[in-house]
Amino acid sequence: MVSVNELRTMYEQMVTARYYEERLQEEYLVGKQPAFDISAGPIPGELHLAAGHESSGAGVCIHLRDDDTVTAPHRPHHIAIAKGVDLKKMTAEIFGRKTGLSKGKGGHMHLFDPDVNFACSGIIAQGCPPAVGAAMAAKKRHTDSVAVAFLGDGAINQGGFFESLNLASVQNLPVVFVIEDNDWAISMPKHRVTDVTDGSQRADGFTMPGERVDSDDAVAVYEAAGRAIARARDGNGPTLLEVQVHRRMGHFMGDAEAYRPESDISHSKRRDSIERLAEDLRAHGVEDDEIDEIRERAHERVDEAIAWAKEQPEPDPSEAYEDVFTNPPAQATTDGGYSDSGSTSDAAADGGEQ
Amino acid sequence: MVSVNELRTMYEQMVTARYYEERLQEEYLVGKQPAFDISAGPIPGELHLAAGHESSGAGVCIHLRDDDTVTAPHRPHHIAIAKGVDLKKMTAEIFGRKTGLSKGKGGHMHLFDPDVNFACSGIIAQGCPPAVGAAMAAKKRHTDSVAVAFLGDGAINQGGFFESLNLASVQNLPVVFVIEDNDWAISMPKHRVTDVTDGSQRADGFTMPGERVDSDDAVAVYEAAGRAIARARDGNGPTLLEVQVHRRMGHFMGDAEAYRPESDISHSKRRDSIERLAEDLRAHGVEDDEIDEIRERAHERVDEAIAWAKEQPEPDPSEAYEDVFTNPPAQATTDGGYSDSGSTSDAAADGGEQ
Amino acid sequence: MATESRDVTQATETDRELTMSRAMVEAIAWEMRENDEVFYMGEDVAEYGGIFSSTTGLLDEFGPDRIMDVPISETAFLGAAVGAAQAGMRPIAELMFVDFFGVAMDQIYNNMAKNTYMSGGSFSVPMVLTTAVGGTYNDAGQHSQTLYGTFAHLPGMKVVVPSTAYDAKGLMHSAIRDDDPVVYMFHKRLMGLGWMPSPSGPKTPVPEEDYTIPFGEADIKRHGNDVTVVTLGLHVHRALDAASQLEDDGIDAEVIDLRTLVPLDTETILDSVRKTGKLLVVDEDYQSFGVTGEIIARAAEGALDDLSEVKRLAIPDVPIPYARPLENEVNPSTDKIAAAIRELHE
Amino acid sequence: MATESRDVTQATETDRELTMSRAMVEAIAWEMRENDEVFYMGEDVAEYGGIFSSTTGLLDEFGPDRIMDVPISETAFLGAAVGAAQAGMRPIAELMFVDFFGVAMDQIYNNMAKNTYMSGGSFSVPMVLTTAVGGTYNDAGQHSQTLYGTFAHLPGMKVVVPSTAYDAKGLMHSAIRDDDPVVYMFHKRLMGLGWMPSPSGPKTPVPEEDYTIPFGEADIKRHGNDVTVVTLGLHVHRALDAASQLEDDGIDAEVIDLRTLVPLDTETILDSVRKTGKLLVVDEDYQSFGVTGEIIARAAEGALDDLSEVKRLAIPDVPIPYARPLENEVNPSTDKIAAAIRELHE
Ligand SMILES: Cc1ncc(C[n+]2csc(CCOP(=O)(O)OP(=O)(O)O)c2C)c(N)n1
Ligand SMILES: Cc1ncc(C[n+]2csc(CCOP(=O)(O)OP(=O)(O)O)c2C)c(N)n1
Ligand SMILES: [Mg+2]
Ligand SMILES: [Mg+2]
Repeated sequence: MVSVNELRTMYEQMVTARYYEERLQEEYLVGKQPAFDISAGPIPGELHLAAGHESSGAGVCIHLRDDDTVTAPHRPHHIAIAKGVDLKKMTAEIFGRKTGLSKGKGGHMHLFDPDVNFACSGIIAQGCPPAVGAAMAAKKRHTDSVAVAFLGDGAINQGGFFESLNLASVQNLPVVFVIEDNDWAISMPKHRVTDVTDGSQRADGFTMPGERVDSDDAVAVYEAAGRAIARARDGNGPTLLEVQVHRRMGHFMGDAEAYRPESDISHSKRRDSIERLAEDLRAHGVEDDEIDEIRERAHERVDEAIAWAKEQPEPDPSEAYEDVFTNPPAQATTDGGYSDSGSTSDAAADGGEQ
Repeated sequence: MVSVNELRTMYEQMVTARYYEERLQEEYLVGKQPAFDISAGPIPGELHLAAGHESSGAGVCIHLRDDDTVTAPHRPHHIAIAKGVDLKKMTAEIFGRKTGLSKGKGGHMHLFDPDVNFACSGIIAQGCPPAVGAAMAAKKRHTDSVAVAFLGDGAINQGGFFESLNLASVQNLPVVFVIEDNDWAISMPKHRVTDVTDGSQRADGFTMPGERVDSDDAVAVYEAAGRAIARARDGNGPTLLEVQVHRRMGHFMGDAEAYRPESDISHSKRRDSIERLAEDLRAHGVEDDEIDEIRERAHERVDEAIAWAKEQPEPDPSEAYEDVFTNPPAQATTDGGYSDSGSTSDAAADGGEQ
Repeated sequence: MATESRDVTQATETDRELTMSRAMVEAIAWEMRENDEVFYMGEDVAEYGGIFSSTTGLLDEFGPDRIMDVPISETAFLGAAVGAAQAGMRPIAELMFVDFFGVAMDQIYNNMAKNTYMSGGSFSVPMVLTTAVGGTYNDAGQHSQTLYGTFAHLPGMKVVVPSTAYDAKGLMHSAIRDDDPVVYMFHKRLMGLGWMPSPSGPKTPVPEEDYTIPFGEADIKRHGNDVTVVTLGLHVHRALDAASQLEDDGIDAEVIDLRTLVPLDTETILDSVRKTGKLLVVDEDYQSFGVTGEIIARAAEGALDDLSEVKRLAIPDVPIPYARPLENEVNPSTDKIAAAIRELHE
Repeated sequence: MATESRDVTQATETDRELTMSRAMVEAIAWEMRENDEVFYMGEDVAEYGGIFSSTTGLLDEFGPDRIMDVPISETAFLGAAVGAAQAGMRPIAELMFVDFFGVAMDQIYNNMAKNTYMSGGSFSVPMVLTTAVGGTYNDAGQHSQTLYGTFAHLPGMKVVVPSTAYDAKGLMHSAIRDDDPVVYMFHKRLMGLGWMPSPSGPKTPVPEEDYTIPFGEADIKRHGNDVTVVTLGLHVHRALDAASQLEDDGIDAEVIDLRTLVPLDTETILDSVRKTGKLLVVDEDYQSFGVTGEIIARAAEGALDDLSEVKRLAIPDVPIPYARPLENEVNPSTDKIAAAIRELHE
């Protein structure tokens, strides 16, 4: 049974994630208006926001410890926040700063925090095998750590996902696969590309339980995830868990969603898990004042992180040559063709029409 | 219901395949005894024989026309024979001759016969996607051709297999996937690497029927395959069919099978589908004489093909530079570093100890 | 064997200017009208029209059977393209970003590229693999590569890299009509996307009618006598800009656009190097064991005595970093090209 | 920065000769005894002992948890190695034939090779990817490649190619102890398998104790003054044989064994080329856009004035054919190497 404290924690993580992304959205659009230029502004590149996915990250990660591993896909913020990734360093990374998690080398699809064993990959389903590997390590070391791989509904058609299910199952590894089903893979509706209606049915082709739960009810997510993670931690093997979530926004920033029926967009934006969880809190006797306070604290933390990140220095161009190896060869692999700094932005020069 | 003529055909194909491989085995060992050297003799390289798999090839392919496509894995002879691949040219290919199916470029894992739409790949499960593509072509062209992809039990853990199931299923394509389950993937017993006991269970994770049948009963294979292929031909989509076969020999020639329990080896060599099918023929009123005659005709055809192949010329070294492209660039891509012929075998020189 | 030298603006009898994306799509549409066996499949190529506008408008004309969205199963659908091509169709299959090749490389190089040879020519694989390449917009290490060298190294694929709308259209016609597998790598920054502004170079006049550009013919995009610059894709434009900058200083650089990596037009490179004696190779792929090394090696094999100096600029053997100052550092800039030409000229 | 020049037979204080396979296995066993975090996984590595004897006998000593057979799911198990390595273990994962890389390349190059950089160094990926390479036994186009250039081109992996038992052991110790991903490519023909006879070169004296060979140090396997031959793997032995043949004619070739492609020891190559002026690069990978181009380019960049002629021998941009006369034609033979050295010397 979920405790009121756990409800508070989930609520806090969910409002943190929602507000965090609202703020990122604002920052992302700086320098990209009126004409949208993906390479302009303080946050360039792709940005995938997860509004409507929050209870999946919170309801799963609340069961996890720092020594448990999580791998996330290209839409990672709500999961990272719920896993306890350092918010300031993560934000600095998204802003491409020197003090970011990856010193500005990774950006928003490549958040890595060894303190809480969190990693991302921008390649569909390719977080599954490393999660299986973390679970393998836990088993070999006889710890009770577990691993969780998050993926989208579009990812359940990718080879690496299936291979991971079998490997985890045949070796009875402590890993949970969490499908966030938002019904879309960019512009492709699920029914066009996926033969099953529920991704959890994929488990039927393996000796592994599959379960599906609705994200609107964060407590239901909490409970289903709790069962799956306990199963893994107790040495009883993997589970395929699916959370029906909602994509409240375009696939990435700048996606006009011309392909998407209006009704589907508005359906995704109806009353959602955050409001419902507030009600659950109230039902558990938590006062409105306290709920507001949680929310305000979350907002403050986000604003602080963003303010901090924006003050951070950019990496020096010379840092581009560092970190290819943990143990760099004594002798340079290459003279690098050039290694002087004195860089000039050519993105600006290329974008002559902007 | 199977007709007596169909039984005759299957029997003929099965004894052809069995005898063909017995003869190949003899030829393969020429120059490899007493010391086994994989690069010596008239048939160098790997050789994977399919004794114990025959009814799978025959029971499936009897339902196919020349315009239907078959892709086979590394253990292809019984399937190629059942599909009607030119036996002489196939044999010449295995002997590395100029008049072989691929002019000596492919060898036994790379048999290609456009006349009957047959192709192989030595990479596990990688015949599945091209079979799906052939089915896609048939559907787009509104023909009633079908495609069949054969694979081993070890291949049902490979990403490309799963992806193919979903693609075929969601697009309702006329394709049948046939798993030849011989319980082993080289030295790895199925239970160590595969979570399900029956590969046909993989279908449960998709919206596709799965069926399993025992190869000992060629008629049962015939019937199950008939249903699956009719289903595909009628536009009702893909099927996953599994045939329990037996690996009567090592994985490849030269495999001492030290890893394999004696009981399992002897089990695989017990009375098998060929003998049983002979009984079926007798039960259908076919006389022993005629059965012997079919067998002798098959043996003659094999002996002829092998004799023919051995008389064929080897390719000229200069042919190595041909066939990279159907439409070769006017200008050579490279000066080739060297392009003179005058080749000398270094395999012999390397093998100083042989 | 370069095509007749020409200014891009004189190349055609039309004033109609197209973006590279429109030019590509025009060629595809033309071929699809001519030949029922041509179809296009990929992720988000139907309603979306391709993430980088590689199929804009095609769904409306050709319908979902011929402009086909497919699951995120690159092994399955690229392998299906191989199967359909072996059955005689002429599929075009899109790998959304070249950076994703690793999930499907087996189908690409063990089946698509090799089946013609492995079948002794009894099967052909007439398909086009289209894919978006390149960085400059801070999309980091899994979405910003060109991987030119990776594809050019493995035999059996023709590899095409257009740099202008004119070339893009002619090369696309050639690619679809070719009986062999063609990897058609289009640089995102050159497509003329509303949301990723192109430099001015790639938008060129494009004839309405169909035309082909033969593979294996480099194009001298700028004639010069002092230094040979060999490059491709986006960096054709950066090299041309650098060359213009240097004009005032009396440095006259020749800029060769390879256009196809396989086949490679060695002759045009050698002719130029024999004239200038100085070679700069500029590439947006990783430096070592790739395009720059090959071009320099061919020059050394074919014109060593004429060669007085060689240099190269490429991604210096690091994954592509995200932050703007880092990516700008590793992706050869116009200024760095100009500086390198200047150094060679001294 | 070559290691001190030495005859292979003088390198060690022992007379014990081992095959390359035994030497590799000895290093693995030693590291596994020292460090519980080291484990080995792959197909047929347990009871079978590795198709090419890469793990012979290890199951008996270490049991199935540490010498682990895995499903034919290269994406899953190579990616699992990445995950286990990021968790601090030191997995060794075997890709049975390098030719299969295409089914798992995404895990290899987008995760294994890049995660250190993409995490700004906060994660390390201390794993070894072992894989069998090479032809000469007529196994055709999907089982006979080396793909040296393909791996060396993509940044983030160290790439090791031993040619002798002595080197194989020292390089394996270094690989397992290294905090970065190492691709360890062993040539089947050099392993000393009963069923695929090796030439005599790779079997060398090997010390009982552990020792490391640093990455990035080429080994001059034969000193000479007339022509520099740069090569690796099997072709070290072919080049040495060719050099011996030429001795009688008074041609004195220097044979450099690269031993590691990443990092690459440019200095040793340049020193040699400055001395001889003549460079032959011999490689069992595809010729264009690969190893031979890179070596020639580095020589041209660093020693152009000393270079009087360059040549290369490699697989001439065709898939590896099956039939003996065809494979022999494309895989550089001792005779062709000798002829090329002779031509350079003229
Ligand atoms: C192997 C691979 N193919 C394609 C892509 C491009 N891509 C990025 S996100 C995406 C859609 C993913 O959909 P889904 O898994 O449902 O996640 P969602 O975006 O809906 O959260 C695609 C196709 C990729 N990153 N990797
Ligand atoms: C992707 C890939 N991985 C590994 C191999 C090596 N290999 C060849 S056959 C084989 C075993 C296949 O077992 P199975 O699919 O059951 O077929 P069988 O040999 O039993 O007929 C393996 C691992 C390969 N060819 N391709
Ligand atoms: Mg989705
Ligand atoms: Mg099997």
